Amino acid sequence: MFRNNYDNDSVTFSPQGRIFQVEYALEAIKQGSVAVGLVSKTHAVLVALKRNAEELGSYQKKIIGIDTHLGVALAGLAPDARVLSNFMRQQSMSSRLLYNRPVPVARVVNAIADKAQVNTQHYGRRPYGVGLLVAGVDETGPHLWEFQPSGMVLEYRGASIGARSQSARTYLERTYEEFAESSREELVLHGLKALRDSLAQDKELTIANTSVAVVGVGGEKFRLYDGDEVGEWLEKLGNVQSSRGGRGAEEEEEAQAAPEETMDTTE
Amino acid sequence: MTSIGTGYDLSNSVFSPDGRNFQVEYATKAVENGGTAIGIRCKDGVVLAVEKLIGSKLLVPGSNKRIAMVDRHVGLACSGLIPDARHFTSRARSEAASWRKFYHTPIPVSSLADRMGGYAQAYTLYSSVRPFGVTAIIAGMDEEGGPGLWMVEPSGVGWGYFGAATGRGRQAAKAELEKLPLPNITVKEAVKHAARIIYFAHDDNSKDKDFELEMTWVRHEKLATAESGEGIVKGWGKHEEVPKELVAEAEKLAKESMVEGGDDEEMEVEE
Amino acid sequence: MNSRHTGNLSVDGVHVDMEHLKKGEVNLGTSIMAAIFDGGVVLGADSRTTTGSYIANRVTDKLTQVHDTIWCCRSGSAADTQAIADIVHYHLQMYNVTNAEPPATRIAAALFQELCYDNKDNLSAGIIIAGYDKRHGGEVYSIPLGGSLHKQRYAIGGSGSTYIYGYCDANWKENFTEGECVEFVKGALSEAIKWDGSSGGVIRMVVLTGRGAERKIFFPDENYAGDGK
Amino acid sequence: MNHLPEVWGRPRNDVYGAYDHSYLQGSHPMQHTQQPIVTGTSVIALKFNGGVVIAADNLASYGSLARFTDVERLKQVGTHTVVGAGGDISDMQHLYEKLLDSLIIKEEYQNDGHSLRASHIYRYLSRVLYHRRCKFDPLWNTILVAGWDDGKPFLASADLLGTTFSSPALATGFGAHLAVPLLRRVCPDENAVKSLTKEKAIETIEECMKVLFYRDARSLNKYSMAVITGEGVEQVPLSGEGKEKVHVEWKKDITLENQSWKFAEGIRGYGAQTV
Repeated sequence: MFRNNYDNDSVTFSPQGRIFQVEYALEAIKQGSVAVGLVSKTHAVLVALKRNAEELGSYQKKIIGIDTHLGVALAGLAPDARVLSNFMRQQSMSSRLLYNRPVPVARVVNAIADKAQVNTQHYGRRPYGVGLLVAGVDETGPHLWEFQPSGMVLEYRGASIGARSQSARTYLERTYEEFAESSREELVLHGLKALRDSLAQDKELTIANTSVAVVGVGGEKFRLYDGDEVGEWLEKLGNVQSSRGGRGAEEEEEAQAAPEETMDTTE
Repeated sequence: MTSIGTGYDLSNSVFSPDGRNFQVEYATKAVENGGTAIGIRCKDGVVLAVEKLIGSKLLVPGSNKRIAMVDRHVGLACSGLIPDARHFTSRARSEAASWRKFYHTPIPVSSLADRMGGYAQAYTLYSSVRPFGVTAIIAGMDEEGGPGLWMVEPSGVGWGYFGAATGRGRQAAKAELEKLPLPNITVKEAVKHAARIIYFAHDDNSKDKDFELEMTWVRHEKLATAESGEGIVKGWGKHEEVPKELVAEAEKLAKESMVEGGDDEEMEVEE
Repeated sequence: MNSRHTGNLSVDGVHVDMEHLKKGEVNLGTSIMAAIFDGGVVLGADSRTTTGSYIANRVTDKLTQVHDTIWCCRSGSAADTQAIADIVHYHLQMYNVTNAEPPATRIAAALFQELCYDNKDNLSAGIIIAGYDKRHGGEVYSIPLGGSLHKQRYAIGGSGSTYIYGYCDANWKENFTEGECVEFVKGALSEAIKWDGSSGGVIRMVVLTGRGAERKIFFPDENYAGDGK
Repeated sequence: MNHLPEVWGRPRNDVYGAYDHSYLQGSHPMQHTQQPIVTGTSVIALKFNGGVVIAADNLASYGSLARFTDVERLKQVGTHTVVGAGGDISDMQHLYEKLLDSLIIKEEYQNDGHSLRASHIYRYLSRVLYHRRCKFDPLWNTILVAGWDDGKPFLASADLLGTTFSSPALATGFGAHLAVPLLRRVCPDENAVKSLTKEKAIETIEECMKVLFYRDARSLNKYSMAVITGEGVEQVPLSGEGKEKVHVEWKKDITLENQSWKFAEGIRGYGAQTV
């Protein structure tokens, strides 16, 4: 990528009407490991791949609980995600305190979207460098939203963010019609398969690097599964072959898809 | 754009030697890449319609709304950077709410458009901010003025319209809008025209992409069901989504007119 | 009513009650009213201002213009109500120029209410707002002490009004003509003046219609007769 | 005469001593609303099988003066709820026209299928009332919130102190003394709600309004009533969850009927009377 005159800050439009600083912030998401989210009629699921910086270090947190009906998976700058998730927790608590109502998923997502937009319009600020998948359940059912540093938020039936997430997305696009009617377990397995498809050649899903979170209608609380708790799902996954053969081609695909993606905020 | 990169386009609030503010012009470019949005002012209300481009089949159909309610009697459709549109909408809501709080009455559409023009303009004045990458169409209906349709651009300029169009397909849409006998049609007729125009503009500019048609209207509550008479209807309107059946019917007619191929003037709207 | 900071003991031990002094200064016993008719609205008031039992002004004008055809009758503290009317007058002028249309009567009423309600702890103001605009015709609003707002077809206020509740209820009719309405207001106010020691003097009126604002005046020594010109 | 403007219009320093500015400093206690001025009296409400009925008269009193006789003290908030307020009318208007109206408009912005139901509005109002009493600037009202919520009738009260209370039969003001015993006769507890019909509930409320008119000197014989009923559940596409349909039936300008006064003819009072 070449340096140009219009990419110093987020208050300068390029002659084409683009804001490069914001687009670069979107690139920061791809520095993070992959996270996948998907919804059925009854559940919302997040799965994510955890990285550890060194052999003896702990694995980084990829999924953060916000409230009993709501949680997020992140890709990109984890400290930015912490700021945003703390803000979401505040929104959530204030909704419970003031209205005795769990905050509707779309509204808490819109709240962080508005917060993020401000950082793209004022000099001296930087856009957030993290993408989020927000999964939650409210009176209108299970929901999955994607949040971007541009302040863009979109509701999906299935979505993936982070490094090599295009491969996961390919899986989701191929199978999304099955999601709605899936059972809780089927939905988790769809998520794990999508996640597995995005792994690098030498990697595999283990109980150490896989996080799963589930929330369901009818009062099933948001629950994060780590370590041994994901073992059973991974075993079931083991019986199913990876849906794609060669992996080299995928990376190329992603490289090509990138510039397209940056245009997402414009519509 | 003739003279880019002469050094006068790197910061907001800076004039070039020939008196242009390039950053504002570039913000307008962002709008021109956005999905088409139109507004039609009728004798008994106003219709808003947007071409919501669908970037992925994974998106939840019907979700991710693009036309916002600003107050009970005002709707706002934007083209351009969507996050900026959310910010702009939220400001419009604050303006409408503060008016209500102060005057105990809903804000007249023209006053709202005026204030929003002022807000957009403030973002062209300082090097510490950038202009809004958004053109907003504000539609409403008030007691004094009846149906009102305004379009506010990134520069802060705002005009009243009978038919307004912005976004990628604005040229095609404008050409179609000019053929309508505005404002002497009813919103029910306008819904069909709006659908057709959005389909036409889409076909003209972003044929390869999927889109959803989103439509709302503002009508007077009491006259909403009654046949509207000859003159312009006045009174506080209500902004709401166009009923699904009407949208479906309008889309069906729009698709048929596309198949007929361009010769859409033939399309008759019976009401 | 307002018991804040009442009574300060000064150094030499003399009790100075500023609040009480203020009360004596402002007490504005009065009779005010407004009533709508077909095509407009009439405002009326007596002309007596008292300080205790002394009549400080016997020809007071209690009818105050806040916009072309939006007026108000003030009761309570003269200082408070004048200040409020001045502020509302300012806002209505601003409204007129920034929105390129004259304000409706209810906008004036809303502004009065905002001020009276938000500052209720520090104000003693009972205000009747009456106005005419083409769209809504004549309208009358009443804002009593706490700062609530009541749209009415006729409103009465001030200390003298308590004596004429019965008179007004019995004599008011829907669809008054302008002349009938003036007679109604005059009849009511002359009763109030008769029974209330804090009301008296002439009866002033303002009639607001599509023609604009017109004043009328009736004199006690003429038994409030005549056409008021 | 002193030429300094600051002493104009106040007692002479040589007689009364220097002006004591201490009250202008911020350390003294602040006092806000001392009392309600224009007031409304009771609000009464009763749950029944399938809904709630709530009523309040149309009077705003100024002391003992019946100042305004056309005041609506019930307000529909959103689709599921009716709120009734007694106490200061200006505070009621603030609550209704500033706070609740803007609350509902903000809710309408989203257009996302969510709506504030009775319990949500009740929580909001009780928080507002408690917040204001903590500022020592209370909103001088007692309110009842009636509605349909989560498949059940909802009824609860909150007052100017932020006290909250719930019961199948509730009344504020004078009604708390006069109406509650009558309401409890037909609906002593939550279990009794199931066997109470809408017609019987309305009839009981009407009877209470009559007793209140007989015995509350700040009441009026003209009142409003709202009946909120649950009308089953509507399926929401996609989520599989149900959305409640609620109907609110309004009766305004009701005049008290079937009053009993004739017996007065037979009453003879003090003194040696022959007729």
